[in-house]
Amino acid sequence: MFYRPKTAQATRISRRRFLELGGYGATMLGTGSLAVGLNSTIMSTPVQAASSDEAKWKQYAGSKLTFLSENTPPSFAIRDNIKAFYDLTGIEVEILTDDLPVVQQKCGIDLRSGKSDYTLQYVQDKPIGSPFADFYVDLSKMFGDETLPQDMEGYGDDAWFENFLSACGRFYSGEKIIALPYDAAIAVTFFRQDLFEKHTKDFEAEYGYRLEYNADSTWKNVLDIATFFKKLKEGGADVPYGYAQHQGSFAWTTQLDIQRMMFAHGRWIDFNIDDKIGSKEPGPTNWGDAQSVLMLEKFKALADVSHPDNLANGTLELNTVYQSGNIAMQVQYHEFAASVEDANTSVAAGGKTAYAPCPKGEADWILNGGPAVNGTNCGIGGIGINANAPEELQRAAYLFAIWSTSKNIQYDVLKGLGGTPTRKSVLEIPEVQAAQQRPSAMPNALTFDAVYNYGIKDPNFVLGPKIPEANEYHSIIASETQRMLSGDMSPEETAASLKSQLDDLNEA
Amino acid sequence: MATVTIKNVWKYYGETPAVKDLNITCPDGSFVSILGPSGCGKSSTMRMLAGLEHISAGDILFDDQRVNDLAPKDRDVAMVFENYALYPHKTVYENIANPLRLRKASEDTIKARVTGAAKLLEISHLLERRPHELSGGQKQRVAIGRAIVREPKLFLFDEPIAHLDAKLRAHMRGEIKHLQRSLGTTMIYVTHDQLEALSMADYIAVMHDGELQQWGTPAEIFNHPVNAWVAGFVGEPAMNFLTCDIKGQGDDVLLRHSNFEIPLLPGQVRQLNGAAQAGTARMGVRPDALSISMTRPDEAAMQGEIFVNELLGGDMLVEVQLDDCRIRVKTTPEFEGKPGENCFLSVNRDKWHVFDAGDGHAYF
Amino acid sequence: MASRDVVSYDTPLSRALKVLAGLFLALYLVWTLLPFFVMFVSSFKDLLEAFKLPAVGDWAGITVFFEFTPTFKHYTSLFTENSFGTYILNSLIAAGGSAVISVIFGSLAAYSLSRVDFRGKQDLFFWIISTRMAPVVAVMVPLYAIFRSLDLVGTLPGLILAYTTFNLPFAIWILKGFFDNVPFAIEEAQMVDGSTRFQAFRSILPLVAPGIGAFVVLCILFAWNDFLFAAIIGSGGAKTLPVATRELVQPQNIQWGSIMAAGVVTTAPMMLLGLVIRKYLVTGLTMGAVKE
Amino acid sequence: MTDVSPISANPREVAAQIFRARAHSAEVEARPQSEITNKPRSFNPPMPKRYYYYLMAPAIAILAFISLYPFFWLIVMSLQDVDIGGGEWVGFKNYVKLFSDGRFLDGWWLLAQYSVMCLGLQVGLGVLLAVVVNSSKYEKYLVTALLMPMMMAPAVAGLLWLFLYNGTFGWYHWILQSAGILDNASILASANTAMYAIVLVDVWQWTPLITIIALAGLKRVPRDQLEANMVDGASPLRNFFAITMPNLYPVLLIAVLLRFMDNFRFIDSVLVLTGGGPGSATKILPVYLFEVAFKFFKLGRGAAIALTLLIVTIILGKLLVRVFEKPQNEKG
Repeated sequence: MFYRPKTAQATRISRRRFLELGGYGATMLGTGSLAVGLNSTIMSTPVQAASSDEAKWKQYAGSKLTFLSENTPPSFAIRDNIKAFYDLTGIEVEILTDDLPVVQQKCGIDLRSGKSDYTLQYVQDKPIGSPFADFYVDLSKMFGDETLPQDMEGYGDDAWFENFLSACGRFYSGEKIIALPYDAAIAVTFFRQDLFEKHTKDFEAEYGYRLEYNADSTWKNVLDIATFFKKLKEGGADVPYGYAQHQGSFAWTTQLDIQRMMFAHGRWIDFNIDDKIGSKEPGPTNWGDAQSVLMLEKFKALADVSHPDNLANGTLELNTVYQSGNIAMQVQYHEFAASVEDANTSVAAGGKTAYAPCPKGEADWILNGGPAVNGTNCGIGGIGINANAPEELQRAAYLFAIWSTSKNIQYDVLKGLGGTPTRKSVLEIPEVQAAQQRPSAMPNALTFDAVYNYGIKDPNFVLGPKIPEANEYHSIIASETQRMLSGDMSPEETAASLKSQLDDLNEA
Repeated sequence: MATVTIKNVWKYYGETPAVKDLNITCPDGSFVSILGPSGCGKSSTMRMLAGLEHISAGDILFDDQRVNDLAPKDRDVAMVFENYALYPHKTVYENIANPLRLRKASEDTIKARVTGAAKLLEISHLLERRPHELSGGQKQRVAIGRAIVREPKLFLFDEPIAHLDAKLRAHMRGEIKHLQRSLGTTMIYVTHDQLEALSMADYIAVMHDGELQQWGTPAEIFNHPVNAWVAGFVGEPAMNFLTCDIKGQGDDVLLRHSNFEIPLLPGQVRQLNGAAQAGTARMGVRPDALSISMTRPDEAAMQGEIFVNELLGGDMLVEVQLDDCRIRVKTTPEFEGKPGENCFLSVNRDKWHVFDAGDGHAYF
Repeated sequence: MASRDVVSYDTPLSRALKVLAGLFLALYLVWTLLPFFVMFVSSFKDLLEAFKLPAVGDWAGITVFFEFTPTFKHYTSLFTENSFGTYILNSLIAAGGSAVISVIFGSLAAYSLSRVDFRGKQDLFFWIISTRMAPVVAVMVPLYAIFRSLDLVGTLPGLILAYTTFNLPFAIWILKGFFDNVPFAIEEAQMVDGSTRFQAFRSILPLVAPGIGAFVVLCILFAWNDFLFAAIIGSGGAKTLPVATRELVQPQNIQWGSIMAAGVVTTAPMMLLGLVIRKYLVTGLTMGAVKE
Repeated sequence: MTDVSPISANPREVAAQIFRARAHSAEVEARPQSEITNKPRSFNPPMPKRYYYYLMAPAIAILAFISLYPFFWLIVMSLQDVDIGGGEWVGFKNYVKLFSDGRFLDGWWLLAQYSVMCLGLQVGLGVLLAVVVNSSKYEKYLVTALLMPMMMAPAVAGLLWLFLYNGTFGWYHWILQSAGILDNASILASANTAMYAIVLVDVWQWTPLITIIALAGLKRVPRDQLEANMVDGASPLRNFFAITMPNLYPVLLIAVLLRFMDNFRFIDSVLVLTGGGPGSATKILPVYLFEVAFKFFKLGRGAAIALTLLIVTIILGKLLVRVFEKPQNEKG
């Protein structure tokens, strides 16, 4: 602890912390030595552009970094593999994982108070990227820096799946890249093909078409299916409900839930801004127009025939409902496939579940013009670097950022705990190709057709408003929508209330 | 108004008997005092009368009605508690009115009765106050007011004036007695203070260790205690006891002590009835049945040494060392003996008592 | 001498009331204890077993609850896959540290407040107690900002200090009441006997020691059970049990078995402590207003 | 409360024993009882006052640092549009905006509803339970069993009830459904019932507090008052309302105020159970404050909300302290 190597440039050791405490009279606690510092340490060995790759990777050997991430599979998988990074660079990385709301809280606090306890952060596109975009390092300046190692595939839009880099890396300007795609959750439709087959005759007799679900199925079909199952169930049949929404307490998944339907119908979005880049001044919202009112009506109609616990089930709980066999269909983030396909935790495993893109817009329900699309949204988790950190620390962090998003690591993660490749090249690996068919060694891969061939492609892909007030925006949307679903407000009132609150929020 | 009969009543708390086979009959309209030291079972008896304790065995009758299983509210008794038990959140008026309200008396009746009772007790000016604004004596009157407002069959007073100062206590004794006389209601009055019992009651029941020791008028209790315990408990200053030999000498029977030999009166010899001949007995004599002088008045006088003099206002109490025991004598303040001086005591044999040395019962 | 209870007589009404009271008590006990039972049993169930429910209205189907093969894996996973060992230690240090600090400084202050009069004492006293009553969230906002600038966030000393915000005023308030009940005459007598002021103070310690011990335990209880401070101030380096339990709600699967097991681990020690200081609980939980 | 109770009596008794053991007690005992007070007589203090201040100083300093200093910060922040690092002065804008903020006003309204419901149920059930338990032979064991919920961390209690309420596998959900109380949806899933759900958890956890407080109160109802009233002609039921309840009011008032403030203080279980939803059906003010401060990072607005919450709490606290002190004034 007292040995300090000569190469140490800036240290943020617990002793300084200790002295500071002392200065404030807190030393009387006598427990200063217990301080569990989230310290990062930096040590560097300067390198030249001409140095070997190995030397470039090793230039910060002996340093220590902290990465605050969401508790998702990639983070756990990378934590399991962290020794590989240490062997490569000599840098120790502590990976802390938390619930997304907690991560968001901690990042916000760290960034806005000018600290850099967490050098590396999980930049979830809207909850974290939108409000805090200005606090992250512009990575594009490091791309091509010859004193740093670089990924062979590069970092251009081509290297990643469509839209991924923009989603998590570009905020309010096309030039800066603040994060590299690290993790992604893309909405797809999970449905019980076994149950659909079983009831298709009855369904056809009533609705005139087969009980099937595919890329052309529309939100109206979903409404029909949900209505059908609900009726069956209320007639006493032993069937699950047909559908359920994500209207529990996770505000932004609640917002995403309604956004999919809105966007499917004429690509409706909240503000007239560039959806990919966002805007700090989004101006007046589109809520309150006829299209939005109609969508709210339909959303409410769908809720009324959905699982009765709609308003208590967040994304996680919803998946539990599906796993336990209580709904026949859900629009869910593809990464949940692994848990659905696990026979130990799910009754929907073993080929009972099929995966397809999100529902399409119903042509009759489009009032504003525009196409009917398979409106699909996602959460793209980027890895970004805290701009409050000293430059050398930023450079060391960069090493981890490119390593953790490289093709091989992504493949390892996919094999390990599941996860989502963000680099196109990963999908080309033969094992990954094979896993897209049953029986699959990587259950998440079963969704890849829906994810990569439909969901993330334009025109289906919607990101949602990147605005600085994203979090309050989510909260407002969630609570007003839920109030409507509880019957407190009509769709018109809801749309009007959203309009006034959002315009007030953005001071538009 | 009622005759109260307590028949073979027992009270147990768990395994411990508090009242043992008690038999008392209180005549209608009488003022009966239950007297005894704390723990003698007198309060338990009263609480059984009120219905605040179940009766373990035996019967209690009001007139001819067996009340064992009646709740207090159905017994038509009124009780004054040692700590007054006033309702602190109610005014004096409401405190007194409470029993009437609970019996759904009309508002007019209540008003008339409460003001009447208040007038009788001279607390009319206090009616709007709350208990915490009252002095001890005033609280006590309110408690009595609450009892008398209703004209019950039976009054139960549980050491009602024990917490008052001496002067007020003396005053209240008179008042309570007067009150009972004028209302004519049977009253049972529990006290540990023999002076209260002697001065107020028509009859006294002396209790000790859960057992009735003696039942009688105050004069009977004072002059003819049935045993040494009653004799010792009743009377202030307390009776002197001396252990003596009984010795026959011709026709006489002598009470012999190391210090003296005194013959019994002839009637007393008969009362002794030979039972304790030639044995030991306890002689009891009240301090006012002795006289003291500095010169020997006669042969039978006892000789002792003055230990201490206590002046009690109009009387003087002299404690005399008599061989190995001390005896107290009441005399006048004019007595001039000094501690350490020799003195002589003579006893008024009409007023002495002899108790059995074993069970302590009185021969006379 | 008198019976324990005020006398009651048998009437049809009193019999009916007795039956009703027994029924109410039984129902209430079921409602209050059932959650513990479910928690305990569920901590030994596999996920799908925990999901089994009888059909609605099928009261006989209640036996499903007991159809499972007990597994201890949730408990082991708490300590292998999660670092519950560390969290227990964090909880212990944070709660214990703040309790000890609060009671030491609290008893000194309480003793002084009890023994000396000065102008503004009532106001000082009210300020102390209002500190304890302030809504946690309201206090958190500025406290966070301050702790932040002192680098106390995410550290155990930070958490200890945060817990002290509610434990210290609590200790002062309640111990003052305690010292108030120790007659000053004892100390005077000691001093008359020739002891020094400090020795005199020491002489009353045996009188208050059991109480002080109990309030250390109560302070531990309050701190141990805290969630908000631990989530915000302790986030990161000083994760305590309630926060760790909450975080078992994972995005992929809500690990109900582990959550129930963690619930047992978090709750059981406090229940034992609660039993130990049972006598002082009422006094403590009512801020000394009610004594049992 | 006014009586010397066993706990407080304890030190006194021990003290009394010590007295008796001491030979020199004559001087002390000769003093009338009322003079054996807890305070030094004002003349001739046995220790210079400043030593007392020295003893107080550390605690006061710590408290000042963690309570007074933050309080001023809070005021400053509430007048700013503030980031954690600093902010710009905006005067009373934060306050002005609050009164057009429906969520703020709703938050107060919901908090009031929540508190009143919790307290109503807790007091009703708690007193009833205390009466029943008080007349039971097994009082000691019953109280121990009843105390259990209070020992549980509110956040853990929230999780436990989340599990029990779950519409898919929750046993309480099943019981409610089977008993016909709930139709289909989980109790947390409807804006109409979610409030009851969080109230029930609070009731589950904190009714025992009211019970033990009431139990302590019951033990101190003067027996002779009860008996006097019985002799006066009251039935047991009548006696309960006429004597027992009035004697319980002071302790119950304390219990109510304490719980009121705790409902302001603790939102752990609500955060875990509903996070304020569905919609904003359970977004009681502290939950909204938490959201504003730690989700939206509007620390200025958060500070303003926090101050309103603090002011109400302080008023309640004043009331409580007054109740605390009242019995002593009225004594005798």
